[in-house]
Formats: sequence, structure tokens, C-alpha cells
Amino acid sequence: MVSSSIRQFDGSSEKKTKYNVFELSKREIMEITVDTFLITFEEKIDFSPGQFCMVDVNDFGLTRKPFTLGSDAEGRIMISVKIVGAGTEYIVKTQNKLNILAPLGRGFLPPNKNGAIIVAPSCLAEGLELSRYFDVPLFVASRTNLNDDIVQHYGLNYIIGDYDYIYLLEKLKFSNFEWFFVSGSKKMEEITTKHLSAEGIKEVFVSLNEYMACGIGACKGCAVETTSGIKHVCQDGPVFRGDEIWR
Amino acid sequence: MVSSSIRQFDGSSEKKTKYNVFELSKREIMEITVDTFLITFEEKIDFSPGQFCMVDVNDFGLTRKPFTLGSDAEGRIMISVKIVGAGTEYIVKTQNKLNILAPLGRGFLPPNKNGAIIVAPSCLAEGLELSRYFDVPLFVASRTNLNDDIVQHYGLNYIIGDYDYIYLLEKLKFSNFEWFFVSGSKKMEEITTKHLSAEGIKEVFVSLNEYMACGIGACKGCAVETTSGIKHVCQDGPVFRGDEIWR
Amino acid sequence: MEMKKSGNKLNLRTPIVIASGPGGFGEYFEIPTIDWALVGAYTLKTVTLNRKIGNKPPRIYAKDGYVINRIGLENPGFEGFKALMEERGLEEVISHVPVILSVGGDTFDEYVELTRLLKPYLNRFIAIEYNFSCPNVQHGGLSIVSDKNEWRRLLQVVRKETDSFIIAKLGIEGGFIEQMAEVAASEGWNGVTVINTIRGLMIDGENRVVLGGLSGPNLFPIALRAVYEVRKRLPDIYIIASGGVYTPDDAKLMIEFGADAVSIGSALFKNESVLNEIGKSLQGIQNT
Amino acid sequence: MEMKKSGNKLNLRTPIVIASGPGGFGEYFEIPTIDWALVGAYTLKTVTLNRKIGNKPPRIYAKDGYVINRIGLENPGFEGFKALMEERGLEEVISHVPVILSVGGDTFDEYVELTRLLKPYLNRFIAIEYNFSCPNVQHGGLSIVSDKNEWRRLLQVVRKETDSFIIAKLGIEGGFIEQMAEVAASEGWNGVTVINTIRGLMIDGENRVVLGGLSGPNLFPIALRAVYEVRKRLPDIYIIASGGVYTPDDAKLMIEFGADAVSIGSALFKNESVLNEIGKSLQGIQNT
Ligand SMILES: Cc1cc2nc3c(=O)[nH]c(=O)nc-3n(C[C@H](O)[C@H](O)[C@H](O)COP(=O)(O)OP(=O)(O)OC[C@H]3O[C@@H](n4cnc5c(N)ncnc54)[C@H](O)[C@@H]3O)c2cc1C
Ligand SMILES: Cc1cc2nc3c(=O)[nH]c(=O)nc-3n(C[C@H](O)[C@H](O)[C@H](O)COP(=O)(O)OP(=O)(O)OC[C@H]3O[C@@H](n4cnc5c(N)ncnc54)[C@H](O)[C@@H]3O)c2cc1C
Ligand SMILES: Cc1cc2nc3c(=O)[nH]c(=O)nc-3n(C[C@H](O)[C@H](O)[C@H](O)COP(=O)(O)O)c2cc1C
Ligand SMILES: Cc1cc2nc3c(=O)[nH]c(=O)nc-3n(C[C@H](O)[C@H](O)[C@H](O)COP(=O)(O)O)c2cc1C
Ligand code: FES
Ligand code: FES
Repeated sequence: MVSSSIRQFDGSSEKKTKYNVFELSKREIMEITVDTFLITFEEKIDFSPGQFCMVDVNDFGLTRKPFTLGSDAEGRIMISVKIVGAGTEYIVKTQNKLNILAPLGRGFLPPNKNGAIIVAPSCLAEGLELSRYFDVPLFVASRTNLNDDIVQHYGLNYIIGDYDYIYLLEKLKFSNFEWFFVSGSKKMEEITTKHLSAEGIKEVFVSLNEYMACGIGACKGCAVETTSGIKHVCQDGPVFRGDEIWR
Repeated sequence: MVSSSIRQFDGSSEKKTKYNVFELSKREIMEITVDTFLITFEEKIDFSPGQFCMVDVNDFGLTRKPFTLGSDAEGRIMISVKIVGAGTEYIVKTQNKLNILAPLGRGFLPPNKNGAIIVAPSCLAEGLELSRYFDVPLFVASRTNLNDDIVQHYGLNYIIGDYDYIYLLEKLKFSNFEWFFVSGSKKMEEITTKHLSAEGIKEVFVSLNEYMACGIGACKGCAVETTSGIKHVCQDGPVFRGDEIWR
Repeated sequence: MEMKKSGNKLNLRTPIVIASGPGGFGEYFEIPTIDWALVGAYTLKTVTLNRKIGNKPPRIYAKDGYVINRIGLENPGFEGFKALMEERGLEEVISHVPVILSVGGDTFDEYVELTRLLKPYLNRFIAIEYNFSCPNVQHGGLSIVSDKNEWRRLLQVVRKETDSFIIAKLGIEGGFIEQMAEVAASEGWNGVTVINTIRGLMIDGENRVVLGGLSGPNLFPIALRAVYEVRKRLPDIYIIASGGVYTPDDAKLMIEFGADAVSIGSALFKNESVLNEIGKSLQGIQNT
Repeated sequence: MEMKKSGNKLNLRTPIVIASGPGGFGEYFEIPTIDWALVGAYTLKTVTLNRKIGNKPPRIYAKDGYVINRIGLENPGFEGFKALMEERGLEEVISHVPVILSVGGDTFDEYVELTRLLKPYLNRFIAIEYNFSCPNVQHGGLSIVSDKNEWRRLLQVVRKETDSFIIAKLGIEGGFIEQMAEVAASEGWNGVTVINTIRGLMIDGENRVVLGGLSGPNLFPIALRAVYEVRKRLPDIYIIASGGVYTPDDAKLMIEFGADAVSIGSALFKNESVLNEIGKSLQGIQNT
């Protein structure tokens, strides 16, 4: 196989994980927002924070669908899913077991400094994982209200709306955080990267969204243009330094 | 337009009907068998017995779907529908209005002699119509049990199963019927034609099933081979003499 | 019926055209709910020199996003068509909606002879569409385009025979459609219709093999690409987009990527009201 | 790895082949649930003479029954591929499953030069598939088949250069596929893969235009027809059927209508378990 190129940012995990196929049974679903859900499964899977899985959506999509991984305190797999189309609706609603391929991509190993995690509700599972694993604060940036139960259950720090998000960034850059990890929409990741790097904070890491077909580096579909040429999100990512992508 | 060829069998209706589009609201659904239903609509439409309609099945089929027409005592439109796929399932289950094109094809005018109607449950609406309109006996030939309510409500004569069907035909040919009208599956129509004509009963009329796309003679899709060449079920039929089709 | 033609423009009242085949010889005119003021033109079923009785059944089937048909060009031939033109029915259609004639053939000579025979009647039609996707006996069941030299000669001869607005209907098989369009343009043809059905094989509900042409929704991305490729190379040719148009959005995309007009075929089978819907949504788009 | 070849037969253990492109350079070998004993052969991603970095994103999208891709033949080129062959990964694949090499080019000369450079390595592969559907700079973005004389010359030269089992991968655009298959057969090629992707245009979820090749379920009836047409004319050629195979029934139909082996491409993206399923269902069918 074409060997994956070397990771660009410092401190990243170079661990090469073995993929496997799992059948997951739903254990619990919590509403995060009106269209986004945190799903906990019965099963435990070994993975590194930042990695993702591809979920077979049966007749509701021609490709498996990518979701970043998280786990509960006991190590049970969790994913958070925003319903945006037929596949995500299936994942949230079905009573069937879910067939997944995991763990995919490279884990994220943050710099050994103070940092913070910012996620959209759709990436809450990943955010919770990173926050717990590396013991760094988590901020949730949502467009719509968060469900009270989940806020209480996880003691979430959150803001709602674009205006408050910019305000949050303003506040954070005066804190003593030296790196940030952002996972959400492309727009949110771009704005955050640009906003913070304009303030001199270069170590902004983003978990990229590109259309994925295979998830394992075979199809070359998930290409992204970086400052050092074409990279593949499923192999070289999904986490990249923001300033590799946007200037 | 290419004018429709002349009807082959005596006594047929030559009335050229005008098509129109109607939106039908369901009034009542009765179960005929476990998978076949008699649907009565609120609306009344002028048609001749033997004619059919094409029903738009929304996202559940790329063509409208053909069904022979019937009406209740007050003249409200009725169709009987056997669920065989997505379109028929939609027709039976939807609460939406149904968009139809009707009346299509030529009406059936029986010879001025004693005759009888034999229909499968899927063609009950048509059978009831012909039986009432021309005051001739109706026999229902089913594979599975008929619902008691409908049997009682219409005082249906029926038989169940292939064996009993052959037995019925045996009995009927010794009655004083000089013509038969048969509407059901292709197989049933073929067997009946051959069986009766072997006994010298030539005037067996069948309502043919061919895949229909337009229903109005435009696409030439519903062709059928007859003793006098290619005919189009939606224009020259749907009723043909059985011995025009099978020898 | 007014018939403005300027260069490669048909000046339709709306850029929506009924496709050859699904529309038959005007039968849809009998459905009273169609608003003909919203229909730009009605293309008739392809006429060949001699009458064709068409293929044996089964002839058509639909599933999984496509319709398959093997009608086999059933049509009354030139003589039958002449009679038809004298009938009240077709005259009435022609007097209410601009009509495009579609002609086809099995051989080079048939196309040419038919063109000559039709000459006295061509003024009734706003355009003549040449169906170059008919199965052709001389080429082992393939169409006339499979011999590119012969096909170019045919384009030349037809162009010489008539000053009508002539349109080549091209499929994506038998050559690269944009190259074929370039050939037609270089021989002075006014327009192209892209695409025709694509050959397919389907097993129908009664387990019978149906060898026919695919139409319907599955064609849409392919037809859209073809329109784009042809327009990229030929800014001036008139393009009728055909293949899988079912909604106003489909029609608008076709126009956005280069079509002058959009053809509606199989969608008629779902519901002819698609003509009114798309017609209305395209009414703004003028001078096509 | 045993490598029986007799005439136009590959003698695969099961008549199921991983398609060039979706399978990459062996990455699926890392998924432990695939039973490789059920896979007849693994076709590698097309290799070109020079390294290609591929197209800018977006490169792939799926909806409505098809996948569209415009990867742009990203591949390491001959030099990179040589290095790859020395890596443990590809060696391991080759030692467990028969591998088909896929080669492509922009020009006549590139195909020929690449063929020559690859000569010392060809014995590792049970067959060489020539991808004749690459966009070709010399032909304005169209493939090498658009100049039929040049293409025939290329077939001749390649046939002379190697005694490997050579397969021409043909699309339905650019010519009639059965005619192209006849040309390949007449030049002594052992097999054809029918079909490749069909060019399409799609608007993705972010409203971006994607000009790419269509694969997936919608291709199935078209590919099935192509297999049927090629087999009708060429009883002896080896046919790999490619296009929209997702189920054991799809695979069986392809074989019923003439395929020797069936290629699985986009279905891998849904779930690679399709290999085990189809492989199992075809196990009976021997000596392909
Ligand atoms: C003139 C005529 C009158 C009919 N009258 C009745 C009736 O009164 N009651 C009744 O239950 N059925 C009737 N049928 C059959 C009925 O039209 C089909 O069962 C129905 O169209 C199936 O639709 P579907 O979407 O459920 O089936 P699909 O899943 O699409 O296909 C299942 C089978 O249904 C048949 N079918 C599907 N679409 C069509 C079509 N457009 N035209 C013809 N056949 C099709 C085919 O045999 C097919 O194999 C009639 C058919 C014809 C031609
Ligand atoms: C590495 C990665 C991690 C992700 N993690 C999460 C997560 O933790 N939680 C979450 O809610 N979402 C996540 N996403 C996005 C998620 O994969 C898509 O929302 C989902 O695939 C949509 O499927 P659908 O069938 O509902 O959408 P569709 O109706 O098919 O399409 C809607 C939109 O979803 C996106 N999408 C659809 N299919 C894919 C695909 N195969 N690959 C990438 N994007 C696609 C496209 O933007 C598309 O426009 C992630 C995406 C990537 C690339
Ligand atoms: C039943 C049927 C018959 C057709 N007959 C013809 C024909 O005679 N001449 C022709 O040029 N195209 C014919 N076509 C092709 C259509 O004109 C149209 O190009 C094709 O169906 C793709 O468009 P659609 O997806 O809108 O149907 C026929 C199509 C169908 C479905
Ligand atoms: C992402 C992707 C990349 C492809 N790359 C190649 C390629 O490099 N060479 C080739 O011959 N075919 C390539 N193809 C075409 C496939 O090999 C196959 O012929 C086509 O996808 C149709 O089959 P399917 O429907 O099973 O995918 C590619 C297809 C896809 C989806
Ligand atoms: S998704 Fe296939 S290479 Fe990344
Ligand atoms: S269904 Fe179109 S001609 Fe009969």
C-alpha cells in the first residue's frame, strides 16, 4: 500500500491502528439538540481520541458514513449524530445493530501545553472523549438550544448562536490556552482557525469533513488541499492544523 | 392521431370517451382478501363498464398504474386493488387524494345472449359493475379466503383454489351461458379461454394485463399479439376475445 | 401558428418540448388539463420510410429509477403519416402547439428518401429532428453513427435537401457525443438533442428479458453532463436536453448548463401535469 | 501463487474481482473480515507512466443510486509503483490473492512506454487490464478510443510487447462497446472489462458542481446489456463485468448473460462484506 505521509503537526499520534468490523447494539440515546443525538452502544472498541468510524446505513446510502468516536466512562463506544439526511436519520432511528468499520484515521495527540476543545453538538462524543482523555476544558458551540439533561449530565460549558461564538473566541484568546481543537462544520472550523490565528494562536487543530467513500485510503476520494499538497482526510487526518488548510 | 383499429368482437362499445384527470378522496376501504381491497371514492365519474383508469402513485412508481373501474349503487367510483408492489401498497394505504386519468380504453358491451362474469378478487370492482350493469351472474375465483363481510355485503358467489376453479368451469359449461367475461391474472384468463373454447364456447372475453405507461395510445408500450396482428391494450382493449390472443 | 426562426434559435413560447416517442402522434392533446400555452413544442414519434409494426411484447417496463422500452419504432411509415397529417386530430395539434417532426431510418438511403418525400410537408413543422439512434440493419443493429464517414455524408445530404431547422438527436453510445455534435454543427445543422435512451437489459416482473433503451430519472446526471460538454464546445448550436427531466429543478439545471430547451419524455407517464409545472417555472426564460 | 492461464481463461478460484480504483493498491487487505479465498482477483488502481496528484476536491459524492467520482487517476506513477511493489504490503497482497495490474495513459506513447517499463514485473500479475477510459489530453479530454485507428495501433503494439493475459477495459462512450470489443479481440487481446464509469454531472450537498464518472447501482442494467452484446458477438473472449454489482443476484445475472467474472467496485463503499456474500454464492461456478 502507499504508505501514509508523515503527520504535519507536532505531537500527533503515529500509532497505526488495525481496522476491524463491528456490530454495535444501541444501549442509550440522549438528545443533544432537537436534531442531534448522542448514541451509546453496548460494545467497547480500542481506539485513539480523534479517530473515526464508518457506519453502514443499509438501504439509506451508497457509502458507509463517517463519525468521530467517543466512549463513556466504562469504555463503551459513543457517537454523536446530527440528522442531515437519510443515512443519519437511519442511524438515529433504527433498532437494528449497526455495522461499522473502525477505528479509522489517526488519533490526535495534543501539544504538551494548555489547550481547549470546541465542538459542535454533532461532534460531542469526540469532544467529551478528548476532554476526558487529555483533561482539557470542553466548550460546546451550538446554533440551537441544548437539551437540559445532557448539559447537566456532562456539566457542559456551552454557548448558543454565532454572535456568542465569536464572543467565546474573543474570551478564549485572552485565556492562557496555547492550542485549540475544533470539530464541527467546515465553516465553523475555518472561522475559528482564521479568527484565532489572526490573534497569533497558530496551533488550531481541526477535524475535517470531506466526503468519504472507503475510509481506509483506497479510493482517494477524501482529498483535501493543504499547504503541503493534496492529503487524504481518512489517512492523513481527520485532524489537521487549521493553517495547513486555510490561510 | 392514429385512429384506433376497429373492435374485433361483436357488440363492443365504439363510444369514444374523453379523458380527464380527477383527484379522488377515499370514502371506504373493504378487505376482499388478505392482500386485496375494494376502495370506494367520494367522486362520481362517467365511464362504461370495462374501462379503466391510471392512478398516479407518487414516489412509488415511474408510471401511473392501471385499474379497471367500478362504481357503487350511487355511482361513486370504486376500484379493487391487489397489493403486489410499492405502487399498489401506496394506493391502498395512503391517506392522500389519488390523482387519476380516466376513463381509458373501450367499454365492453356483451353479446345479447346469456352470459356470466368471472373475476379474480383484484378485479372485483369491474366484476360488480358488469354484473349489475348487464344483469348477469358474477363468480369470484380466488386463491385465498374471501372476507366474510364483503361476501355478505355483495352476496358473492365464489370459489377458492385452482381445483375448485376448474370444477366451476366444468359446471358453467353445462349451464346455458353462451359467453363469458373473465378478468384476473394472465394465466387465469388463458386457462379459461382454452378450457371453454375446447368445449365450443368461443365467446370468452378477457380483460388483458399488459404493462402500461401512458394509457392513452401514445407510447405503444402495451402491445399484445393477436390473431389480427399487434394491438394496443389501452386503445383496442382492455377487453379482447380470448381466442384472438390464445389458440 | 407563427414560426419565427433565426439562426439556431427556435423562439419557443416556453423552453419545454414533448419528447419523441412518449408523446406519440399528439395523443396528449386529448388530455384537457394540459395548458398548451406552457408547452413550447410537441415532438412527434419518429417516422420511418416504411411502416413498422414494432417489436413483440413485452415492450416496456419500469423499476428502480428507470423505464426500459423496446417499442421498435412502431409507426405508420411515410404513407401512413401523410394520411395522419390529413386527419383532423393532428391538424388540431399543429394549430395549437408548434410541432417538431422526428424522422428515422434503417439505412442511409432511407433517411435520404424520407427527407425528399417529406419536403412538401416540412413547412408545417418548426423543426425536423433526425433520430440517429435507431437500430440500423446495415450496422448489425447499431445506429447509423457507427460508420462516421457515412454518417457525415448523410448530414451533408440532408442539409442540402432542406432549409428547415434541423436537429440531430444523439445518444451517448457509438461515439463521444460532443464530437458527434461538432460534426453536426460543422455540417450546418441547427441543433442537437442530447441524449437518447441508453441500451439496457432488464428482467421484468414476469421474469422475461427486456432488451431496450433506458429512460427516466437515472439518465439525468448523464444527460446533464452531455449538455454541458456539447455547450462547452459549441456556443451557438441549439440544444434540446433530453433524459430524466421530472421537475422544474431538473429543467432549470439543464438550462443552466447549456440547454436552450428541455425535453419531457418518460415523466409524462408519471403524470402529464409535469408539463404545466415545468412550463410555469420556465415561463420567465424567453426567446429560446 | 499458482497462475494457470489457458487461452482466454483466467481460472480464478471464484469469478469475483475487485475493481480498479475503489480497491486502491491493496488497502482492503487490511480489513480482516474479508475471506480472501472467496475473492478471485484484486485489480489495482490504474497506474500511469508519471505520477498523478489527482483532481482538486470535491472528488466523490453519492446520491440517488449512483456514486460520482473525479479522483483524476491519482497514482504514484511507474517509479512510485515500482517502490510500492518492493514494499511488504503489496507483496503480501500478491501472495494471498491473484492480482490484476491496471495501466492507463494520456497518450499513445505513454501507454507503450509504460508497457515496456513494466515488462520485468508483469509475471507477478495474473493479467494486465488496460484502462481505455482515461481522459486523454491529446483528444481534448476524451479517451484514446476516440481515434479508432490510433487505438487499434496501440492494441497491436501492446499485444506484441507482452504475452501476458491482456484485458481492454471499455466504456460505453466513444464508440459502440461491442465494436470496440471486436477490435480488441481481433488484435489478439484475451479479455475485455465492460463497462467503466459513464460521465455525469452532479451537484453535491454543498452546491458544488462535480464533473465525474458515474458508478453504482444505476449502471447495472447498462453494464448487463453491454456484457450481453459483447458475448453475443465474441463467444471466446474473457469478459469481466463491471458496473453496479451489489448482490449475489446481480453477479449471477452478469454471469448468466455472458460474463466470466464479475467486478465489484462501488459496492465496497457500502460494505466490503459484499465480497464474502457474492464470493460464497458464486463458489460453485468453476474454472473462470
Ligand atoms: C388494463 C389493466 C387493468 C388492471 N386492473 C387491475 C385491477 O382492477 N386491480 C388490480 O389489483 N390490478 C389491476 N391491474 C394490474 C395492476 O395495474 C398492477 O398490479 C399494478 O400496476 C402494480 O403496481 P405496483 O407498483 O404495486 O407493482 P410493481 O412492484 O411495479 O410491479 C409488480 C407487477 O405489477 C405489474 N405492473 C406494475 N406496473 C404496471 C403497469 N404500469 N401496468 C401494468 N402492470 C403493471 C407487473 O406485472 C409487475 O410485474 C390491471 C392492469 C391492467 C393492464
Ligand atoms: C471524518 C468525519 C467525521 C465525522 N463525524 C461526525 C460526527 O461525529 N457527527 C456527525 O453528526 N457528523 C459527522 N460527520 C458528518 C457525517 O458523516 C455526515 O453528516 C453524514 O455522513 C450524513 O449522512 P446522510 O446520509 O444523513 O446525508 P446525505 O443526505 O447523504 O448528505 C447530506 C450531507 O452529509 C454529508 N455527507 C453525506 N455522506 C457523507 C459521507 N459519506 N462522508 C462525508 N460526508 C457525508 C455531505 O455534506 C452531504 O451534503 C463526519 C464527517 C467526516 C468526514
Ligand atoms: C416509450 C418510449 C419511446 C420512445 N421512442 C422514441 C422515438 O421514437 N424517437 C426518439 O427519438 N426517441 C424516442 N424515445 C426517447 C425519448 O424521446 C427520450 O429521448 C428518452 O426517453 C430520454 O428522455 P426521458 O428520460 O425524459 O424519457 C422514446 C422513449 C420512450 C420511453
Ligand atoms: C472512486 C473510483 C475510482 C475509480 N478509479 C478507476 C481507475 O483508476 N481505473 C479504472 O479502470 N476504473 C476506475 N473506476 C471504475 C471502476 O473500476 C468500475 O469500473 C466502475 O466504478 C463501475 O463499477 P461499480 O459500479 O461496481 O463501481 C473507479 C471507480 C470509482 C468509484
Ligand atoms: S475515503 Fe477513500 S481514500 Fe479516504
Ligand atoms: S400504454 Fe401507452 S400505448 Fe398503451
